[in-house]
Amino acid sequence: MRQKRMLALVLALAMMFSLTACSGGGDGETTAAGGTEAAGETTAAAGGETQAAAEGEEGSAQEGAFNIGVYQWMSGNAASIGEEMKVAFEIAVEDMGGTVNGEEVNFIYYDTTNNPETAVTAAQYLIGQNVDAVIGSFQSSDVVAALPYLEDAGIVNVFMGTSGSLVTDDQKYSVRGAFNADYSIPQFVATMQELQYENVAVFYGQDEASIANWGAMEPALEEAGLNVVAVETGSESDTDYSAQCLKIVDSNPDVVYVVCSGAGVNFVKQLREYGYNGIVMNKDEWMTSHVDQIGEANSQYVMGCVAYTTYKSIEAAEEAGARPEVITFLEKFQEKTGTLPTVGITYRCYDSCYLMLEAAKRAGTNHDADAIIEAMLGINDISLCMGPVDFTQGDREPCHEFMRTIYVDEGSKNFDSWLTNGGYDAYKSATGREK
Amino acid sequence: MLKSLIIVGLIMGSIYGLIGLGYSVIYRASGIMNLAQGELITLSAFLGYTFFGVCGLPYGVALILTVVIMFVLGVMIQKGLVSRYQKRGVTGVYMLLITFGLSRVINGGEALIFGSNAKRFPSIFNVSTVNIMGAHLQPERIMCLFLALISMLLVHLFMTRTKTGIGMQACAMHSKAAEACGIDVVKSNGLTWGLASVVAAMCGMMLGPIYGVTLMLGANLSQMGFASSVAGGMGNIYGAMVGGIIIGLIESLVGGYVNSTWKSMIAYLILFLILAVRPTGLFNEQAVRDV
Amino acid sequence: MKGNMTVKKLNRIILLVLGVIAVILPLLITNSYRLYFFSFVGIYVVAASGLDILFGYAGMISFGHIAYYAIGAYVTTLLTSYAGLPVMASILIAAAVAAAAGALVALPCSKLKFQFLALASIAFANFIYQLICNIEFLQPYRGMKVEPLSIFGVNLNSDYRYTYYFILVWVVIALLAKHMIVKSKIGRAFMACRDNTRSADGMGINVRKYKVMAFAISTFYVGFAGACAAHLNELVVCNTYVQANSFNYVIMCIFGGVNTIFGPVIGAVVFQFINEALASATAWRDIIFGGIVMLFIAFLPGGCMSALRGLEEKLAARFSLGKKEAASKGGKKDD
Amino acid sequence: MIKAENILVQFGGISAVNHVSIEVRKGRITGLIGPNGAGKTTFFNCISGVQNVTEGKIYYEGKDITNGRGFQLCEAGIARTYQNINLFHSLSVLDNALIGKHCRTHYGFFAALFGTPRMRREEEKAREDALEKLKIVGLDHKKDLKAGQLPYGEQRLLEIARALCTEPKVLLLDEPAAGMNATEKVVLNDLIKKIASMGITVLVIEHDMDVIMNISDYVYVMNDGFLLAEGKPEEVQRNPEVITAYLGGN
Repeated sequence: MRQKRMLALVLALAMMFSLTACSGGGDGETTAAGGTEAAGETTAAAGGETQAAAEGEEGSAQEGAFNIGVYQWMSGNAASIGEEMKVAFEIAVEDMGGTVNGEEVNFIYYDTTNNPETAVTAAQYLIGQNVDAVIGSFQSSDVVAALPYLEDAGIVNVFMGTSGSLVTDDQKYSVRGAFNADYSIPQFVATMQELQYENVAVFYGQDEASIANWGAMEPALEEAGLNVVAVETGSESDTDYSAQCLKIVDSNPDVVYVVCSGAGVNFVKQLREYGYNGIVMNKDEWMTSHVDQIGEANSQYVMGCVAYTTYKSIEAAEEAGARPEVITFLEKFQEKTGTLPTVGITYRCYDSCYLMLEAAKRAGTNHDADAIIEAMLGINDISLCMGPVDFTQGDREPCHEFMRTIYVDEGSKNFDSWLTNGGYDAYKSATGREK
Repeated sequence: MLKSLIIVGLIMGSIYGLIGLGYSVIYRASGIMNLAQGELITLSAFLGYTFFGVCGLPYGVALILTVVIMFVLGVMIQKGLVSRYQKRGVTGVYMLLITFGLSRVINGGEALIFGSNAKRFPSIFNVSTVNIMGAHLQPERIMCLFLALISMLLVHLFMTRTKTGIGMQACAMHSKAAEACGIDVVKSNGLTWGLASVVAAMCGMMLGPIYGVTLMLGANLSQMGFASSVAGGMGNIYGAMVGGIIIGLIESLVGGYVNSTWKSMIAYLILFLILAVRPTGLFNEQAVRDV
Repeated sequence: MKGNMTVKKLNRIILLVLGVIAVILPLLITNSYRLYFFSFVGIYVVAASGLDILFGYAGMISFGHIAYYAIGAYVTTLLTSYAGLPVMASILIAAAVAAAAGALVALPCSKLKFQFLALASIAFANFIYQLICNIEFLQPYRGMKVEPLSIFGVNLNSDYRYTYYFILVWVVIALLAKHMIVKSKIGRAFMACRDNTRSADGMGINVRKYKVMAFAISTFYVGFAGACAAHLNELVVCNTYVQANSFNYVIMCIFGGVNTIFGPVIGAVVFQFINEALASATAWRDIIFGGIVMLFIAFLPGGCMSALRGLEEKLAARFSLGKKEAASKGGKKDD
Repeated sequence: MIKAENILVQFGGISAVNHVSIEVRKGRITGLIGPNGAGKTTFFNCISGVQNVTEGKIYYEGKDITNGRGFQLCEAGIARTYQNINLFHSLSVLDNALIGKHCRTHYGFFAALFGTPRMRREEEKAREDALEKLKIVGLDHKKDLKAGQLPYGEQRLLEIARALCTEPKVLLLDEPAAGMNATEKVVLNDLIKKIASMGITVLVIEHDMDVIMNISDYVYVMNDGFLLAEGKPEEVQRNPEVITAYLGGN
């Protein structure tokens, strides 16, 4: 009988060891971080070259450092966004002289893998790391999911979503580090009236930001007396939008307003193929990655109304009249990576990170959320990629200045200058449309 | 509007039919439902993109290269994986899971090699849109229709007229009996997977220019490919095309007249109802267990 | 005879080990994220055990169990937010609704060959996902707020230690119930239907009734898991319920070992750790999970459990404890 | 016990069983012989609810059970074995027998769930009875072995034991002696006699003459779907038609 008991003991120990080992150390505070560290490690590894000033582990908070947690989709289709984000953070930290209030800046990343439920886990993870501040996702559904947890935990956070519904007055520690997409609506409607359009067709994507934007756009169109001839919608997993395109082409609109993050690009391609060659007004910025995806011909006459857009080269940016801050950022980005940002979200990352560091510097402390948020809301005297930043206008929004762009032969041009020197007539003759 | 919806429905139907053809060929010739077929289509689209887009080879050469590579890959999968598993006695549900595992591995490999953002498969014809009977269409889509019909005809002739084709069907029905009649079962199973991969290559090379090459290209459309092969009667070559066209038409008409977001919901509902009510499909292929 | 004895003893050892770890875990870990993580592991254990009843015992494959996870989540959200039911009651009702949905699906589809049953389950899961996305009222993309997990008005989400113990209790109940069902004539009827439907029918088993019952029990477990997850996260968003996620349960069962009580438990624990560690490396995650499925089916069809059982027998043989009969290889391979 | 009146079974024009009427008398062993492909197994499947009948009626204890479902007939008391072995291979010998007890153990789902005393009693009773039936066929010492691991002869015996577990009134044996050597056949004969002595009516199908002839009380002979002859074993052996059609008219 003795061997049996001994055998049982051996087996039990083997089981205990295997479970605790593979559970990444389920016991004690320090090793617990080990398990999560693996998560941090791989995200950092996926992010290309070395990170911000603080070397050492990427995945866990450090004493004596300004720990900034970051939750964002940075894998799969957004892998390139993740890489460009980290370079933008690096540039922002260098612009602040490498340290804030004498402390190194340490980033802790958590990938939300395009799933709001994981964003909740990300918030839990970052709170568990007791980070000093958080920079949030460019996806509005992630922000909606994670914000309440960060607010309850009293962690100052800057989010990058552009959906109008994200900023509410009961928020205490959260602020937006990008432009509010709904602010572009009046400018779009004004352009439609300027060009005497009557019939508008709309395509909005099946995601939180697009639905919210269309919700704000619809009343604005009614007020302006523009009649909406077709409203279509589609989701990322559809791949084929023939039915939607046919209905829109059939309604013979003067202009098509597209508000849709991922799927919009493929939709515009198919819309062009189904015979609509008029102007397409796109809520998001028309980035170079989109042009790569659907080709020069299909990208013609796509109009945007944004704070910034991406350019093929620095010369093209200068020619299109981009802001000086954008040009300097592009130069630094090219110096670091040899390429230019392919997505506008990179600018948002730079702006949000710079704002966070600036607010901490003004508050004189990296670890007091109330002081930082108060300093943040007082900023009205600096200018970033998004233009002059002014939180003091009472709407908790940093960015109020938009510029209209239009993509014409090889680049995004400034819409106003394009209009003044006869671009619109050239468009009409090229496409044979009267509007 | 109705005219273009019907044309679009026919074209989408032919795409689903061709994808369904891939499933039917493997099912008819080896009794295995290959969940990795969708990924084979994405892989061919990526290959086509590298040959035609990156290396700038003419479309015809790129097509032939992709078809040959996919054929070799199909045979390798069968020899290296499927037959080795069958030797270990893996059958039924577990073989289905093997193909699922294979599809995950291929998808992961594609993400590593080709990166994750969408690629542009340059258009084959220089004109970007063509006017047919009042409907503006992308020429690649029309090419799709003809290529799908031709492939279906070729596969049907191969399966019913040629010696090896009939041999394949025999292997599916009863591999031991087929072996007894002198059919080299191992070679013919390899050919089956090769043929199905060639069909996948054709799909990949056609879908690339229309939708651009993304990681999810195969997965999204192959669900509908499943639907069409079952609607027509799993394993029946003609069935896949007829089923595909029916589903394509329903999808485009629903999208046109009811509500575009309900399009795929209703398509999946139809697939479920077909399986629930009449699993043998239109051409009455045996799909029900004997109980 | 010896063979049966080792299995019983092995299970008792594992029960002891897992029980001890599970109970003392919250005392060792104070990091609230890690407790939240282990609460989720418990939820996946319940879901995986549910699928194991259907796949391991009744021999029916389903790639659409995320649909019942979604039904559980949305039904409990509606019940608690709009009908004001207490959380515990609405979780059980939501699970019952998921079970009813499972039975409804099983009525026509349980007679199908496994390929077509798999296809029907995929189609049903996609249909449910699209349905959720098309109902504005459910705010599918924005996500709907859900009442926190609570019993008798005590909000458990305030400290994840409470949620951990709450879910641990339900995991124990679920595993116990599965054990009782499997050891009774119902479990034997499931296995009879799995191995040979014709002779099961000949032996007086109403094959269709038991297949539908297996589906209903399995979807009850998964619906229950979905409901608990909704209350734990206090948020239900549609892209969690994409059809592709139902493969996770299959991977857990294959990894841990089907046709066992503790297979899915081990499968769920290890799956969650791999999932977390590779959350951001999606390419590698696909390859590893695909690889697990392929390798385990080839070399270790019984999953970790059969490995443990094999280990136990090898040790026993080396200590010559009188285990004479041939080591019985577990799982599917020998029939 | 079982009366089948002019049963006709057609598979797309070909009639496997052509207007055959057979009666299985209570408490007696009835044999059904005929060359391969004579339609014996098809007829057998009609009685056991596996095969639907194109025409004709089947009565069991006076009740009409034509085209009844398999599991209902089993509950009514008709148990069967199969020509090619249909055991539950991945289950143990004891479990196979216990599955036979399925329709005789009476407790509901919730009884099983909560392990009520009634359920434990029923399970205990079923286990004892199963062991007893295994003892009859001499397999009780291998109760924990997997059914797939038993040698061929013992698998046949297990199938018979499993059928006995359903406490049948009629036991239908489909070529029980197939693939058995001489000594095993002797064991089989004694077993069948013992079963009949337990008051269970037996219908045996066999194409092996000596097994049928010395155990059955009454014999029917079938040849390509038709009933050729019936009567006592001795009469049938001397019947010229049977000899020419079956025994090769030596």
